[in-house]
Amino acid sequence: MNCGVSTDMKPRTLRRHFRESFKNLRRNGWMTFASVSAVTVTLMLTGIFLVIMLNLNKIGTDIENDVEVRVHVKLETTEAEKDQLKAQIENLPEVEGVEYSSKEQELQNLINDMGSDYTLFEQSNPLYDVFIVKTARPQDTPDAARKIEQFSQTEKAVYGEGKVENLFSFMKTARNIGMILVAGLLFTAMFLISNTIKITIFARRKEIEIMKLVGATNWFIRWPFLLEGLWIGLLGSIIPIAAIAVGYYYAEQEASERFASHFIDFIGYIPLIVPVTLLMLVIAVFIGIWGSFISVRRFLNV
Amino acid sequence: MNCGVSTDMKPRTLRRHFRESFKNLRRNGWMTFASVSAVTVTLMLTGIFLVIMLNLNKIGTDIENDVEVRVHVKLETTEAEKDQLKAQIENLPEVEGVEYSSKEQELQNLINDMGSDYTLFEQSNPLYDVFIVKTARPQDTPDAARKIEQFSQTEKAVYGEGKVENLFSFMKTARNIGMILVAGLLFTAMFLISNTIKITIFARRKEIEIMKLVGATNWFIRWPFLLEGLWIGLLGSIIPIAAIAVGYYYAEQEASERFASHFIDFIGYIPLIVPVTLLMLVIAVFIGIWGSFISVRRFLNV
Amino acid sequence: MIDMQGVTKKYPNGVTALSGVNVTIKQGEFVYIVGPSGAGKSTFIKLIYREEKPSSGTVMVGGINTASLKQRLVPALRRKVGVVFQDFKLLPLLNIYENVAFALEVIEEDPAVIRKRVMEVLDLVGLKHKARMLPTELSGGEQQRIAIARSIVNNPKVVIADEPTGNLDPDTSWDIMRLFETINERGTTIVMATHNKDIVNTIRRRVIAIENGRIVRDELRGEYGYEA
Amino acid sequence: MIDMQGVTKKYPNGVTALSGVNVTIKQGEFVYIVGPSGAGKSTFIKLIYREEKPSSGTVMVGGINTASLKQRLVPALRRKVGVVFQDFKLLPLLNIYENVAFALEVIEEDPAVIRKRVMEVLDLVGLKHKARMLPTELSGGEQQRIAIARSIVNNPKVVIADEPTGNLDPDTSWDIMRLFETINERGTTIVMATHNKDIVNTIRRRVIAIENGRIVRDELRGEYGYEA
Ligand SMILES: Nc1ncnc2c1ncn2[C@@H]1O[C@H](COP(=O)(O)OP(=O)(O)OP(=O)(O)O)[C@@H](O)[C@H]1O
Ligand SMILES: Nc1ncnc2c1ncn2[C@@H]1O[C@H](COP(=O)(O)OP(=O)(O)OP(=O)(O)O)[C@@H](O)[C@H]1O
Ligand SMILES: [Mg+2]
Ligand SMILES: [Mg+2]
Repeated sequence: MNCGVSTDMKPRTLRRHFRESFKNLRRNGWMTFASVSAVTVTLMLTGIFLVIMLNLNKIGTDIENDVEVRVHVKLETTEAEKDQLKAQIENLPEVEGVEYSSKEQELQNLINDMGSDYTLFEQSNPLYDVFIVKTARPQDTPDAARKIEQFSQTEKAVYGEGKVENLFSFMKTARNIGMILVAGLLFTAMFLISNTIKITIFARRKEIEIMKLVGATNWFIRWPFLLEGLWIGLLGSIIPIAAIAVGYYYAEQEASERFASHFIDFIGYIPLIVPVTLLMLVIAVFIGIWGSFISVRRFLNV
Repeated sequence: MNCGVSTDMKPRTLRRHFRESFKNLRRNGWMTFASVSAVTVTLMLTGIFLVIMLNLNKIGTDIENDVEVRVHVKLETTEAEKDQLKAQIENLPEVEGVEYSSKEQELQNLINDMGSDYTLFEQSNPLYDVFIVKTARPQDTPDAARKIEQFSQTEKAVYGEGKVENLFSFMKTARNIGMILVAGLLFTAMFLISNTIKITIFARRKEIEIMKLVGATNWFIRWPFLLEGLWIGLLGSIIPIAAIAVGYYYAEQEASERFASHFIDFIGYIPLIVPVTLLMLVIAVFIGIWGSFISVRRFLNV
Repeated sequence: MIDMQGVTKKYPNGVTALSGVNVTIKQGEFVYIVGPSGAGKSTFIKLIYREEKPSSGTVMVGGINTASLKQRLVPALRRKVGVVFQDFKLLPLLNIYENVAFALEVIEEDPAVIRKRVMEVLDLVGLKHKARMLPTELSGGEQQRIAIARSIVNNPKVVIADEPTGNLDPDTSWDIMRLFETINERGTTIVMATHNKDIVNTIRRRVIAIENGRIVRDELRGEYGYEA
Repeated sequence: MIDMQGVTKKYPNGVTALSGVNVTIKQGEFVYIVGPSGAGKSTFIKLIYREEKPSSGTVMVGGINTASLKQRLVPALRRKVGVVFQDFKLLPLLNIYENVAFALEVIEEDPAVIRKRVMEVLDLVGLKHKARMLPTELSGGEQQRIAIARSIVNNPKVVIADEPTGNLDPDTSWDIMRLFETINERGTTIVMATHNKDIVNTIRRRVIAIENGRIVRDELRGEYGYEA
């Protein structure tokens, strides 16, 4: 008697495993439905949550990017000196862009913002000419302001000291919390999907035992289960992926109309949907297969 | 042969069902663990999400409550006329409170907010005396402003027209989305818990069949299963309830220290934890029992 | 006690397991059901405790028409009929004691009575010492004897046994038969499907032979009658 | 072919099912294992296809020591041993054809060969016409014959059968025995645990009697030997 079982699978055996995995989905009809719907519901939740978190993050970043340094130029500064100051500011490594706004423009903005009461000032404009400075990374704003303040023609470099630092620290905390939530949700989704698959396989442990007793190798038993996990993942991800693809299409359109005035701007359709869809697919398929794999393994040592 | 089975249960039988339900948790050790952990993970997610949503709602409400009408009083108004105007405003049904701020105070506030540039104005203060009016319901602010504008001593009633309406419409949308998300999450939690319980009972359908064949009534079979569902719900809710109770204790403390300057104020510990804990308990227990009930029913018609 | 008139049983897959069966079994009778594999013996037995309903005809058990019996009243019927299933149907997670006690728990018997009675019948089938073991820890014949113990523990009016000696050696089989005879002498009706020629030919009782779903022979004090 | 030396089997619950068993069964032999219920017959059989490992002693099957056999190589052993399990162990969701075919699929047999061979053995056990049914749609005896069909479908070197006629009427039992004899004549070793006195006493072969876990008799052309 010769030992050992060939480990290379014949192509017809792979075909058999595919056929068998489909048949098993049908044979276990009710269980298949229960697993698929667990995947569907879990992924739907994950997907919606991801879309919301990604957009909140985007909005947060937009708010951060609004931070700017307003450089009050000394009253007696000549045009040449202003050009020189501008060049100095532009040379700072943190700085990305500099714009000029004369004190007349400034007053006009103030009147627009605060109301016509301020037209009184038109006779004696108390404001300064300003350079509006943007840094490449919003977090560098305070540093840039401090440096600009050293320049001789600068009266003052204003950036909402205190408030801006608070905004950044708030955003940092919010991002950390968001990241923990996303990680927690992804973990939860994976746990719930693999847990469901585990229970269904647990219910079929007798089958696995019999197959082993009739001479099936571990891989022969595993293959159809792994493929089943794959199909369950794929089937379960159809509805959430479709729903989010359609839903976000309308949500983004609606948002760009409704919130345009609030500086709220959603992530574009394609840049959001492509990675979210891929992530959902990966979770569903990977956890489907992996959940099957580890669950079957528990019952293979007969 | 006399038909029918008594429908009143003897007390010792109820005791038997309790004993049996505990034994079954042990007998199905692995399955019990899988169900309990599904409940745990699901509730944890639900609880954290609920806490966050409730606090976001609270913060939104706080922001809405900051809305006020600033009533610019005509320059030539006498003290007596001012008192009369104040009385008129207070008489409006929407109005909750009125505060006076002289134009000197107003300028001081402006200087504090905008910087010392504005000290220039101290020589000729261009501002008005104002009444600051709060309405009972923030949404009534525009109405109140319109009414106040009719009064003879009112120069102007300013409330950030446009911006405030936008804020309210944004908050309304955000609340609706939040409510849909909470409803969706609660549905998901209930679905996942009952789905898990269903699968575990499906795996035990042979047992139910045998019990019926040996002469057990439907209720005799059901009782231990319902109690098992109850215990699974209770066991599964321990960790999430404890974690959220402890976690929120620290989160709220941290928040009240860190965000005090941002007008961000979390819901107090007890007012939040009591309803959230109760809701989680109700979900766990109710769905545990209900999930068992409907799943057992499927297999009772033998 | 048991009365079948014009009973036909067609399973959903189209197989006709019984056709035109007319049988009356009186209270206290001892009846063997014999016939080849797949003849319809188990189907006959399943009709009595209403695991299956007849496709046509009537099955009366103790005056109850099983086909029209309300779901709610089925347990009452089954408590009057002790069944030894061909595949035992023991609850896999309960130990031997609990499996047998279950048939008494469903009738809300006094716990003290349950303890006494269960140990009694476990002793009768010779497995008192295995009370705390699980069904999977028993041999085939031991499991079969537990199924027998459970079927008689609540002193049912009828005991129906499907192949109760299929996994037993001749000695143990005779023990079980003596047990059935004792119960029968106390007035319990016994219906037993069997392939055991020796038993049928030695303990001579009424024999109903089924072939291909039809009753082909029904003799008081009959013989097994199939000779190889 | 099969060689046991000083084999003792103690189950985790403390029951000693076999003790000090020494047996050699040569290729091509036909051996009955007899003994009372719970004697250790099934345990003896489970040791051969390594469902159980001996607690002490060695079990050699075809030159392989089953106890030290690597997990990975167990399937190879089981493919050389066809087993009729006492509780059949059919896959409940596969139909009859698929259940039997499974034993050929695991050895990656050609699909055309599988079809031919499966229908062949189903015909041998007289159930070709039930190929598309599920195990639950068969009678006890029919299920048993499917288990027998599966055990011989891949022409194993050894067929071990645990009570293969327990649910069969005498006629069908003789058919199955003739089938085993034919296979045996072609050189297949047959080990069969049984309670069927008639068969053992008629088809006279080597008889190994186990009582209480010990071999108490081992005779070529022996008799059943237990008389009630
Ligand atoms: N649940 C079922 N669904 C469909 N067909 C069935 C079912 N149960 C039994 N049959 C078929 O009905 C016929 C009679 O089966 P039954 O179990 O009554 O036979 P039996 O006389 O008990 O045989 P055995 O001695 O082998 O146990 C058989 O042909 C069988 O295949
Ligand atoms: N898995 C197990 N765990 C514990 N004890 C077991 C196990 N299987 C069998 N036994 C015990 O081992 C002894 C021998 O069992 P075995 O199944 O070998 O008997 P058998 O000779 O096949 O009996 P039968 O004729 O009733 O099938 C019995 O006492 C039984 O209770
Ligand atoms: Mg039968
Ligand atoms: Mg055995």
